[in-house]
Amino acid sequence: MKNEQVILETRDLSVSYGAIQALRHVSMHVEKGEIVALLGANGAGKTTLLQTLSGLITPDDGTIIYRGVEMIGQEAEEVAAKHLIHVPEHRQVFPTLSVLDNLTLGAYHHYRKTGAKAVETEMEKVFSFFPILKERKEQLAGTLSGGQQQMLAIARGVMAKPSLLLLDEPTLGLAPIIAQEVLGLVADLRNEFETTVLLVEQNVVSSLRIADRGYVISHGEIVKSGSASELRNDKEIKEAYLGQSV
Amino acid sequence: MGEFLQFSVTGLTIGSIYAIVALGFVTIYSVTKVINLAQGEFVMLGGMIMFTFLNIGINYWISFLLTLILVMIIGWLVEWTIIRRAKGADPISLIILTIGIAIFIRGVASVVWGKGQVRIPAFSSNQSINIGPASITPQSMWVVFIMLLVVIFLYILIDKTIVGKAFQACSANPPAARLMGISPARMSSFSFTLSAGLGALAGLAVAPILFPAYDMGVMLGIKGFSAAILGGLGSAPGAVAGGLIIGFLESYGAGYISSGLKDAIAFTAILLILLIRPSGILGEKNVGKGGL
Amino acid sequence: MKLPGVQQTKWTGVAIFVGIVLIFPFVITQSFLLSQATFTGIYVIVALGLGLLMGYAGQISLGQAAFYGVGAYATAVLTTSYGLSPWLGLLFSILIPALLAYVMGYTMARLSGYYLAMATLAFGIIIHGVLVEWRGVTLGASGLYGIPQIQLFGMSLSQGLPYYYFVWTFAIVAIVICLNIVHSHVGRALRSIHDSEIAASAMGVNTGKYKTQIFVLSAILAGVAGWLFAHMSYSISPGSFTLDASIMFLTMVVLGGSSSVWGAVFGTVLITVIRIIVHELGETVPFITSDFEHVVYGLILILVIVFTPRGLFPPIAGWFTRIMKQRFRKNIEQTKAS
Amino acid sequence: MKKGLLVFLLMLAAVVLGACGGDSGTSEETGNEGDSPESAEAEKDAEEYVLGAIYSKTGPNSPLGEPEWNTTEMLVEQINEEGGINGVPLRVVLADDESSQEKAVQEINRLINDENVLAVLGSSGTTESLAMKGVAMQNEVPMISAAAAAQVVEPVEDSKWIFKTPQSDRLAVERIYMYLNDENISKVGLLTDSNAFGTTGLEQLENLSGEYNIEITAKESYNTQDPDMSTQLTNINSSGAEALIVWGTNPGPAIIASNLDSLGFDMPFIGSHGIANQKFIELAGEGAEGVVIPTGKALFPDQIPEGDTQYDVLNTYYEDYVATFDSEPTNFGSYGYDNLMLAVEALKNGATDRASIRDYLENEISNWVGTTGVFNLSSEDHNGLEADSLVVATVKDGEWVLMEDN
Amino acid sequence: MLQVKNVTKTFGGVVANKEVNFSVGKGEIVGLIGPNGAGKSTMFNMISAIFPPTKGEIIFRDLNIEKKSTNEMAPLGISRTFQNLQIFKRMTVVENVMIGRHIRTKTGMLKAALKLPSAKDEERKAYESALECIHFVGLEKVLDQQAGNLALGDLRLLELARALAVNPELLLLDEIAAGLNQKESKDMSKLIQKIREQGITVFVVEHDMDLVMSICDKVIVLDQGEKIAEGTPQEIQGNQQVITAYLGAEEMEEVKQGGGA
Repeated sequence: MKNEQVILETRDLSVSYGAIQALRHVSMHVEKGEIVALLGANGAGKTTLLQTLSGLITPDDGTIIYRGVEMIGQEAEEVAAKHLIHVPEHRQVFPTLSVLDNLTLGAYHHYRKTGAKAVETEMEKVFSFFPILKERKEQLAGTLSGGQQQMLAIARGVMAKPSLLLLDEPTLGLAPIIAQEVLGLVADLRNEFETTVLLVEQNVVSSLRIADRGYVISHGEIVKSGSASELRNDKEIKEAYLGQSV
Repeated sequence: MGEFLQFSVTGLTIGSIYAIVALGFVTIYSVTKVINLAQGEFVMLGGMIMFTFLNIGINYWISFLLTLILVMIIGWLVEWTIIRRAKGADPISLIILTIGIAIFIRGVASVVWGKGQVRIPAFSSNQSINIGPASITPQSMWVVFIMLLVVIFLYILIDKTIVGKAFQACSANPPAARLMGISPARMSSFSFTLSAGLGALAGLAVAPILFPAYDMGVMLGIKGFSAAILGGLGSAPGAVAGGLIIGFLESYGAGYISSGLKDAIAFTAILLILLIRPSGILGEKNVGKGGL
Repeated sequence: MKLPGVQQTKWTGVAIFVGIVLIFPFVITQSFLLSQATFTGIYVIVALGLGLLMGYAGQISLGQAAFYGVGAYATAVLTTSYGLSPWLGLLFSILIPALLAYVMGYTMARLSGYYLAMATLAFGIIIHGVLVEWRGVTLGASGLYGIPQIQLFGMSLSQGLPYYYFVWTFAIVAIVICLNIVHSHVGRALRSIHDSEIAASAMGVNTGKYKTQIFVLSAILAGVAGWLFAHMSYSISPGSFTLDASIMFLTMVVLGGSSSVWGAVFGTVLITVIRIIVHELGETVPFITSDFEHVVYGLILILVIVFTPRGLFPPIAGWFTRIMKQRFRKNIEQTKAS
Repeated sequence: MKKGLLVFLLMLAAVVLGACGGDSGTSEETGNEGDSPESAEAEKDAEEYVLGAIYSKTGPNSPLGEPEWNTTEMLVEQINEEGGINGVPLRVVLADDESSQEKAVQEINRLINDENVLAVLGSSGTTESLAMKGVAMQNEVPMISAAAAAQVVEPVEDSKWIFKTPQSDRLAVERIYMYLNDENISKVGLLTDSNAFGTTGLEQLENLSGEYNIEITAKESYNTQDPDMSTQLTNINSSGAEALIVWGTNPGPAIIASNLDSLGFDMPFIGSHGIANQKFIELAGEGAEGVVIPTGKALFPDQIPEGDTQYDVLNTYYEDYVATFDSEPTNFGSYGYDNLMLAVEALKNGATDRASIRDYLENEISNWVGTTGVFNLSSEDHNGLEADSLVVATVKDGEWVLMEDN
Repeated sequence: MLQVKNVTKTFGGVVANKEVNFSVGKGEIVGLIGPNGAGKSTMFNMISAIFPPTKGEIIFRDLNIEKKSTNEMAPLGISRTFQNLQIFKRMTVVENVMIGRHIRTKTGMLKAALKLPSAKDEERKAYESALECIHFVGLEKVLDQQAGNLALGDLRLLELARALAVNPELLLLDEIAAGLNQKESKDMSKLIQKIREQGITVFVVEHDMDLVMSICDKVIVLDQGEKIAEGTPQEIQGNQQVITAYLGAEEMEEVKQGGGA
């Protein structure tokens, strides 16, 4: 029973770049409908983990099971076609394309199968959810503000009908109010589309507010896991970010 | 005035030839960041293969089509067998690699077709048309027309279709494109196939004008490359502008200064433009890249 | 002076090479091979400069033949039309290419990658155009003729053995100079630019200055090679200094590998060997002609870039060293055992 | 030769050794594989005459070199079938210089020193011939070139060992100017290829214009690979030229012919002997009609009047060539013919070493009937032809025909 | 020793640093911290003249350096390490460090080409002082190895040795401890302190808070490109604004929740 609920599971995942061991034996899982936060200081290995999950990086060791299927060895484009969608860090919208084009590309693999019509309904859904994008759909993505670009990046992910959305630091570089807004949208997203989300954030408080559970990662290892409320009151988290008290 | 007009018509014809070849460079570069110096060889193959088909008695337009398809297959093969295996190499290596491909194709062509030039009939009549004091052959008009057609085709493909958008996505940010399920490898194949097709089309258009031979790709490749660079790599309008500029420079240079030095004049001008604008006239800007 | 951990010239290697160059004409008596070897020596000098430019300054030149040609024409014009001594001609064969390269390097400092390739290509075409069109001085495309031979110790250096030794003396001096540069702090600085330009400049390495210097050096070497070529030949023509020639030099460097001085030498010799093989085959197999040679060149470039992007020399040298070490070890073991 | 290759490979190994030598320190390995060189005793059969021939069988000059090469092969076979030269078999070592100076130099060194040839024939092009000239002079070997440019054998005092058979471009120019005088055309525009052929042609056109009262109203040039020459033609047309002289080889003149056609200028098109072949007509199509050129008689031996002294030589050669190779020999083939036959003539008459061959050629060749013309070599003239060895031809109905006014 | 005055840097429209002011005193160890994207690296790159600021001044020993080019920094006495390891991979350890000696070598290309005695002499001196730096960081065991083959910890030490070979007065360390394990990171702290004892001023950008808090005399905190705090490690750890920057705004959330209810 529980197994059916688990949409993604990793066991003993290890990754290194040359001399640098970025991940050490990471085992974690995400259940259907959850928002799971991945916390940790800079350089702890959070982004590496997401990139490994989406197939951009091949791990040295370990397994990734997504909806019951072993994912290691699959190319990033194959992974994306299986509705495991990674919204990368720094937004990475295509700056020279319009908002509409960016969104269309988000639906690239099913657009090619089912044509423009099928994407339209998806597009409507996204526009109703992110009205600002509808207003600016003809604008070049590169000219949007940071917050709007972030929304576009998330919306582009949503266009792919994700079963699991990997969000990498969606609030990075955003003013606090906008950051709150973006995270609020992520929560709404789950509620409305029942999208499962694995969220990488450095803003501990805000992310734990919308998350159900969380993992704390440090020096490439998972050092702590628990429900959002458990983690919120954990002293160690503060230490992980600000160092041991002097 | 009559002379000026004639020089302009000639410049337009030559420039359009260069522009089509340059568009082939741009098509590949904008997706893969590879400059394919064998582009001129695709042009040559277009002319020579057409000749072979005509020679064995196949109908003109069927030969035309078959040539296009065959050259596109060759382009696809080049990408699939060679370019793909050298991904991630630096520009210097890629330049040398594609020079190698060019030399190889040219060598094979000289073995297959020999060294002589061949004649290919024009698309339509040979009766030239007078525009005031100047005159132009129908085939030259075809060249200009095909150039325009290619520009429109590329515009529609790149700006109006999902594949074109995927092209742009791969160009701007390959890893992000992969996260959308777009395969940069497949796009690279596609761009080579397409640009081989463009090359072949250029070859077919110019074959009736300049008597193709195994080595015609050298000159066209160099001029096309220059046009693409001059326009700013990766910009289709730039390639057209670059091609036309070189065409006009050559024609006016030959007409008003010295026909012997026209290449030197054109290339000196290119050098000067590059010194003022190191990334070409419509050069790519680093859009969306904030810090280091 | 041994400095462990620092790349230094292995002089025994140089000595062995010099020895082989010295005895080569005694082993090989055919005039054809001797003239091939002489040309190889000339090309080695050009390839050395281009190798430094590519491997150490990280730049490309599609117009190296232009410097080679300018060197050859400088001396040819001055010695035939103005009766200058060839030795004075050498001065101009060095100065004019160097000056051109300095201006080029200085103005092109802003260009890189494909744009630089384009610029050097354009330079080569312009120079070729000038050689063809400046008929009053160069006599145009049909070439300049009647170039005098070099006098050394009262003796005319004619093609054959004397010129072979003459050319290779220059080639070996060039090799030694390049080895010295590469194994000095200048070479180290250049290598550092190649690995990380940003760190190099943070350590105070003036990357622009070194790039220009290497560019000038490569032009000087090409100019000297042009000088040697001109005075060996009775006549020179622009046809020897085309894009094809530039690409041939490029092939030599890529084939051998630009990451070491010996790579360029190796590549040049290897191209000569391939030529001789094709030539030999051509005499027995009818369909093999010089066209076939081009197919082979093309294939070589493709295969080398795809499979050993650093050229053939490093893997072969590595393999050779390993074998030698193993042998050496075995010998020791055998002596121990006995 | 095989051993030579081996040693070259060794040289390659030497580079490796040179670089790793310091590491391994075991240098004696080199000697291992290089067994002693075969003491190249290509035993000289005294009963054989050996000549060398270098022609540009490949490369840009191959349209010239190929018929020359073929002709040489064909003739050697014929001579040996007929019992050789005074009973001694003839061997010609053929070499391809690939239209490059460097190769030409390497090959002539091989022929002279390794093959020990009595004389060298070739090469096809001017620049290659000039490069070879240096070596031939140095080694004192007679050389008979097939290049057009006069400077191959001029000045004669610096060209003691060098002869050539093609009409110098000077003669071709004279022939054209004579024709223009006949036609009362005095103003011409020049359009020349920027390659060696076009440049030397241009020089002669300029030098001789005064002598024939020809005014050159425009001088333009083009590159062999250029796609369109309308600009140059426009300039020439507006310069007031009454005729256009084009000096080049295919494909340039063919492009010019069709450009001229489409521009609608009605200047007569006068070409060089460089387009004296069927290929030009094939490429230029309609545009070729009415083009006038000076040419050797080998272009159409059947049109030569039967009374011509060359009639028999030419027709026999032409027919043999067509029968053997199924293509036309063109004028270039005839140079190959004369080159070889002049050397054979010397050998036949007992001049069997380098110096005596040279002397024989310079002193004894007079009124010698070849395919190119009738030769009168002397110490003042190492070409020995007159302008009458050329005829004027024009294109009529897709064929080269002899112009009657000759 | 180093003064940063009203420095602003924008990329396109994005503001990376805004009106930042601070100074570093002689002989201090100063830390620059802040959450991801706060503009620390940008600031660092401006101080080492990788690119110039849009506005403002950077003064090193009474000298404006904001418009100088990168390679002029080392002769002035500023050297640095790189977060994303800018090692010369295809050179040996000792050769890497010798590059640090580059500015003290005067042999030109011509002298080098001819290998004059003075060039040889200089080469030996450079080698010896490179060895000193290698001993200082403790890499003598691997000095003849290709730098590309080293483990991460050694690479960080190598960067440090190379930077020290310049004989700097101001040493800029960009995340020198990133990717190091606890022990290595502790050792690095000790090493940095040892460097300071030689009279070298050290300015660090760091994420490893343990390291920053244990060695720094002064810490400067950037957030969203602006300086939000400056003080001793204790002051910083207690600073509410800093905690908010790192962990998120508690109060903001309450406001929002309150509003929603």
